[in-house]
Amino acid sequence: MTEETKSFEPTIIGFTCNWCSYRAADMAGTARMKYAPNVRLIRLMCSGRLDPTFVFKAFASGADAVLISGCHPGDCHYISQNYKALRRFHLMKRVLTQLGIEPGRLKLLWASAAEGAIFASEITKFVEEVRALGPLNWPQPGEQVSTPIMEEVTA
Amino acid sequence: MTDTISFSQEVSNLLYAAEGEPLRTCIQCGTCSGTCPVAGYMDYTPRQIIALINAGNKEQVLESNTFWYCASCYHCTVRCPQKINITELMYALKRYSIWKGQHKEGLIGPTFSEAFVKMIVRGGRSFEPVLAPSYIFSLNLREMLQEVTNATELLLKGRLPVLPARIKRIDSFKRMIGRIIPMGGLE
Amino acid sequence: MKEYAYFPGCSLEKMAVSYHLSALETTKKLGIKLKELEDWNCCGATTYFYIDELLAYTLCARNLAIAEKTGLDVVAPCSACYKNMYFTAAHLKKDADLAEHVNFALEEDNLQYNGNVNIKHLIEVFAQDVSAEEIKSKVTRPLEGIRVAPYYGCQIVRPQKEKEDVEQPQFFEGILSAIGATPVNYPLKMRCCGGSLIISSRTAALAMVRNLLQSAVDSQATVIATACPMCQVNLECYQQQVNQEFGTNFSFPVLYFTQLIGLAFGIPPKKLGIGKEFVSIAPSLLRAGQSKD
Amino acid sequence: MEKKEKIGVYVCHCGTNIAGVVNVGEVSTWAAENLKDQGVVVSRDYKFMCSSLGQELIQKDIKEYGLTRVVVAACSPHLHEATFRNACKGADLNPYLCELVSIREQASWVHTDKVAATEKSKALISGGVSRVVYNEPLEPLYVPIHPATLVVGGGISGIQAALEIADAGYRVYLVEREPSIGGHMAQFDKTFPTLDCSACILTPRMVQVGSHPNITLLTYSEIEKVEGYVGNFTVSIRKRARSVDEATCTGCGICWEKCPKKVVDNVFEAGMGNRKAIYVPFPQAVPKYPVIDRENCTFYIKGTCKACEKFCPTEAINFAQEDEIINVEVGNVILATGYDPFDARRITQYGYGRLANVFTSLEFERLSNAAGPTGGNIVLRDGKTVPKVVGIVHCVGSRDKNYNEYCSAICCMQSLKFAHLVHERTGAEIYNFYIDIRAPGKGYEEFYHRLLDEGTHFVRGKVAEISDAVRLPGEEGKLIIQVEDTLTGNQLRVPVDMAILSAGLEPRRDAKAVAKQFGISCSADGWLIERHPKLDPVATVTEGIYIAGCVQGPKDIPASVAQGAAAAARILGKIMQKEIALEPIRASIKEEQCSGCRICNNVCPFNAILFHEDKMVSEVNPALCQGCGTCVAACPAGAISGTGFSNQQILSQIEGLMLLNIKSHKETVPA
Repeated sequence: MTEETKSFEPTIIGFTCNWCSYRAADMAGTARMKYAPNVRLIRLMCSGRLDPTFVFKAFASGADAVLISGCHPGDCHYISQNYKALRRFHLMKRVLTQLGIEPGRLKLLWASAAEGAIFASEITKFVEEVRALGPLNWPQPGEQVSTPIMEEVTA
Repeated sequence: MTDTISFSQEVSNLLYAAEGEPLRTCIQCGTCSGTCPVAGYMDYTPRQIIALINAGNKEQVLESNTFWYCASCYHCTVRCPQKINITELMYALKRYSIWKGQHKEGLIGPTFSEAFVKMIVRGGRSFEPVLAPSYIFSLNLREMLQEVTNATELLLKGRLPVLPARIKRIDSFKRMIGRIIPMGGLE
Repeated sequence: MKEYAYFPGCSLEKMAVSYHLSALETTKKLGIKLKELEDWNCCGATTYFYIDELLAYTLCARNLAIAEKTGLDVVAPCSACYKNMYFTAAHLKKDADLAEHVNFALEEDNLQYNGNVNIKHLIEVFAQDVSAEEIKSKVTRPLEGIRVAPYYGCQIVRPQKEKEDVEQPQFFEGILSAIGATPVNYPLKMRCCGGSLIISSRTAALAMVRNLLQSAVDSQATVIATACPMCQVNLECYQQQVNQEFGTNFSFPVLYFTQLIGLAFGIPPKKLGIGKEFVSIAPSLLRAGQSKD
Repeated sequence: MEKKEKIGVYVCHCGTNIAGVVNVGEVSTWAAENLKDQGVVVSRDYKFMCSSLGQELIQKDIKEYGLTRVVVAACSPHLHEATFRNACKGADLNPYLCELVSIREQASWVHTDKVAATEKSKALISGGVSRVVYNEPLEPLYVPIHPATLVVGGGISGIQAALEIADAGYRVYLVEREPSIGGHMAQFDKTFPTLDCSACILTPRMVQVGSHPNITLLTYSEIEKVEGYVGNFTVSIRKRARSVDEATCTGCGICWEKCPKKVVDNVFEAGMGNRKAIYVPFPQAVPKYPVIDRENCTFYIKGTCKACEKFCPTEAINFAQEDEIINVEVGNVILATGYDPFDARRITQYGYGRLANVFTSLEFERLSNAAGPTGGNIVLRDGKTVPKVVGIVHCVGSRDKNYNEYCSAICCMQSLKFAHLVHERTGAEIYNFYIDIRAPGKGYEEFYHRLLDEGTHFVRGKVAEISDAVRLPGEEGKLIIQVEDTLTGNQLRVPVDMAILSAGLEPRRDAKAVAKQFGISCSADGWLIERHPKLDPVATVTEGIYIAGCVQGPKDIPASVAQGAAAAARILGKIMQKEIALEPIRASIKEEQCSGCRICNNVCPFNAILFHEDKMVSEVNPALCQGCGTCVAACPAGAISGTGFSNQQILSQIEGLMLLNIKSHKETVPA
């Protein structure tokens, strides 16, 4: 355990849409931009497809953090579905807080097909943030959920 | 590992908080030198200095007067198409050359800056008469006379202080500086 | 009543005392209070920034920390002080590591800087915080027919801060128009006066001063208006040396913009520090100021 | 227990692209050993999976092992998904039972740590295997392709595209915002490097467009709305009121001759000349009908005048004419909306707009044009003085991070053309201020040599500033160009009579809005993005939408023409196929689970979900559904499933990515 905390490598599940953010990842690849290897991506057609179940399933399966990524607001291939993802994102953050999971383990990243560099640097940043949070520890039964529930400022 | 870092990197490393693109991105367009009001007096124009740094010609750079002639007007910086912070680069070169004690002979800049820094450390504020000896003897006779004439007139017009200015909390001020630079290095 | 924390800077204590006087007088007329920062220290000038950045940031941060306690915006009349403090604040805001270093040193003086200070140049107070209408309303002796060369110099506008125009700003002209003067087209208004090169590289600096003076003459200006003590001293006090060096014959008045505003406001010249300059200002200027008595 | 799938895993080396970082052999062996329980019966690695040998390898295994699923770990699915799906199809395996895992763009190319990249590749493959189990065999949806094409933009690129398609016998709707087609090329006098007269080569094409039986030309018109998908777009076009009846107007020109209102022409003449309030932009305009500029027409401002109406011999003036909305059905679209010149005012130190004799490149084009305001006489702003010294400033607004970082590609050649014209017509001394001379086209370098031979001065240095601050003898009344001659290291003050700013090209101001309207994206610079920068330069990621000319990036006339023709050829190929296969990624609703809450009805942006009042259930119209899956995620009853991206597929993929499917790993994960 001590060894784990010393060189803790978080595992992160990332969801991308098919049109912008997955292509941003492709772009980062084509341009050989380097980023941390901790994120494993799942391609959806649209960030609007993101069922909150997926996020909870990822945490339940042992992921230390989840990244949600889609087209910039206004640029959605399906007109406006990324706004739905945005709304679900805020909801999920609250639920996670209530479950005693740091909301910093869920990140939303808008990346257009041209923003490979942003995609790469944001992933590296996120990995560092999660590394600082340490491995995800589900609160044990009876354990006090210390995070205040209603103090979160909604964006 | 014995990685030797390039002169370009060495200089870049001296730019602690300066923003801007690294020197290696310079496209040698000459906007900086075309803009510079002092370029005509420099051994090498700012563009040439960047080229020399990128080529690793350290001696040539440090022996030049270029960075001591920079007036800090930032005109090159706002125009650089590659967003290189050229003025800060000139600062870095001054710093580098003072630390290494390596600079062109007969320049007033290095001695003047040393005197200035010491003065602030002692009093917290600037006091012009203290500065004079640091440069007055490096001026040629005519320039020295000019300086004395000017000082006299300033004094007559009530524009030159007679007593050195000092801040009140000078002791804690000195200790504050001590936390950044060991005092021995300056005094 | 607007209130600012006022950082005069070393030059204004003696060398540019007329700037200091006129700044206080004119702002008072506009209902602005300049409250001098308690026990301020030198901003480090250009020199500190090239000797040791960290030390330079600490010097500026000490002033910022003192100002922060007042809860007021800081006003600096000197362009170099302004630039140093503005960018120190900007860097400290962005760079937490730097802020930690600096605050460690500030502890010795029982100070702490939390990044909540706005820094303005004195001319920005006149150009942005006060409307042209407010200035006009205080003018009792408009400087009609006085052609003024607005000399911006360097560090008010450079380096660039946001997206503002750094090549052809117009705010100085706006102030001059508000006091009834005629701002002339002064092509070199953004060029450097030589700054500290006047000490370290005399010939270069004198040539720069020569160009600025010549351009003002060519623009048929009566007076050059400056907003920086360094610029004023270089442009005014070294005219004799320029004349020796280049065989010219300059005798061109250089005033602080606050002195011109003061004249237009009808403040007695003496209270504005007029009389301390090497080159006496043209009687026409004084007359313009006093004519409507 | 359902029947166990037989899965084949194929790990591509991609030469050293993948194998250089990821230990492909190890990955392949690992998959064979550890994903056995998932159904992996064979796992191989191979140098180039996408090669025909690689594909045959997969096909052979499908036959020999009776594979029911295939996972290929290689490049991005956007590159080779179709290749491997087709390979499976060739071996009688439904193509949608093949899953592509990207270990190149997502592992080998972006990570340096070989161990970490190898481990990540394993996890990605594990995810792919877990997912593919739940893939369903799908059949593509075939939709007919409407044979008509919409071309947006009537510059040379759009003209070329329209003519190619129309000549092949298909209908083209050519929509142009200005009153005439022709674009920027119509404003030029000469074209580099051949010095062909621009109008001489362009106008015949314009006339052809105007008279082509297969081209419906809609000028002074803009796209209002775009609906539908490849093969079946419905486009609304706003045809702005010309105030002139096209059916009766003969284009005789009496109206603009008689119109008393002069207006500075900021569009075609770049502010250098005037037009009337009723006007055609230039004599060879196509169509020949004028428009009334209602903002400047005296009648529209004051209610009187009507001079044009009085003199019109055919009573074609119609002040009451209103905008018209025209709806057209098209199968494909070409966007050829071109560029805007960089606004030189933004570089204030170059003095444009402040110093009279600083000209922009477009102004100079009009100045040098024989049909322009000065009849082709190159003179100063006073309209008479011929310049003795001319400075041409390159890279204005280009190669500069303060404005545009990219090279605008045409300015060097444009500047050389200007220098030649000035030399030829005035004999003036000419200075070119450049950073690098970029002359990579056919005959371009030779043109540069010709200019050198003509005695034009070339000063290597980006101009610092242009001012009227004269200082030295000989500078009086001149503009001073301040620059470092970087080849000598000397700072120069070059006094000139005229300065020409060779402005770069920028995306159209509304390029972003246009891209959005057609469902495609812009690069960070604002140019529209092609599907592949090398291999698919005129298609976009949206099927049926093509781009041609400068809308994709700065380019010269030959390249714009080539792209117009290329886009046309792509579309003609599609039209010939008569129908197109669409990805069968669609949502469908299980009637028995639907509670009729209608939440899905509202989240669908395409109105693809219908509500049956009688049965109180919703139903997805597969022709309208685009497969985004938002309704699937939104359905509180879990009644909607998305083919290709089902809950089961994704949940299973998550487990796979976390290696929960592997026994040995499962035990180490804390409960």
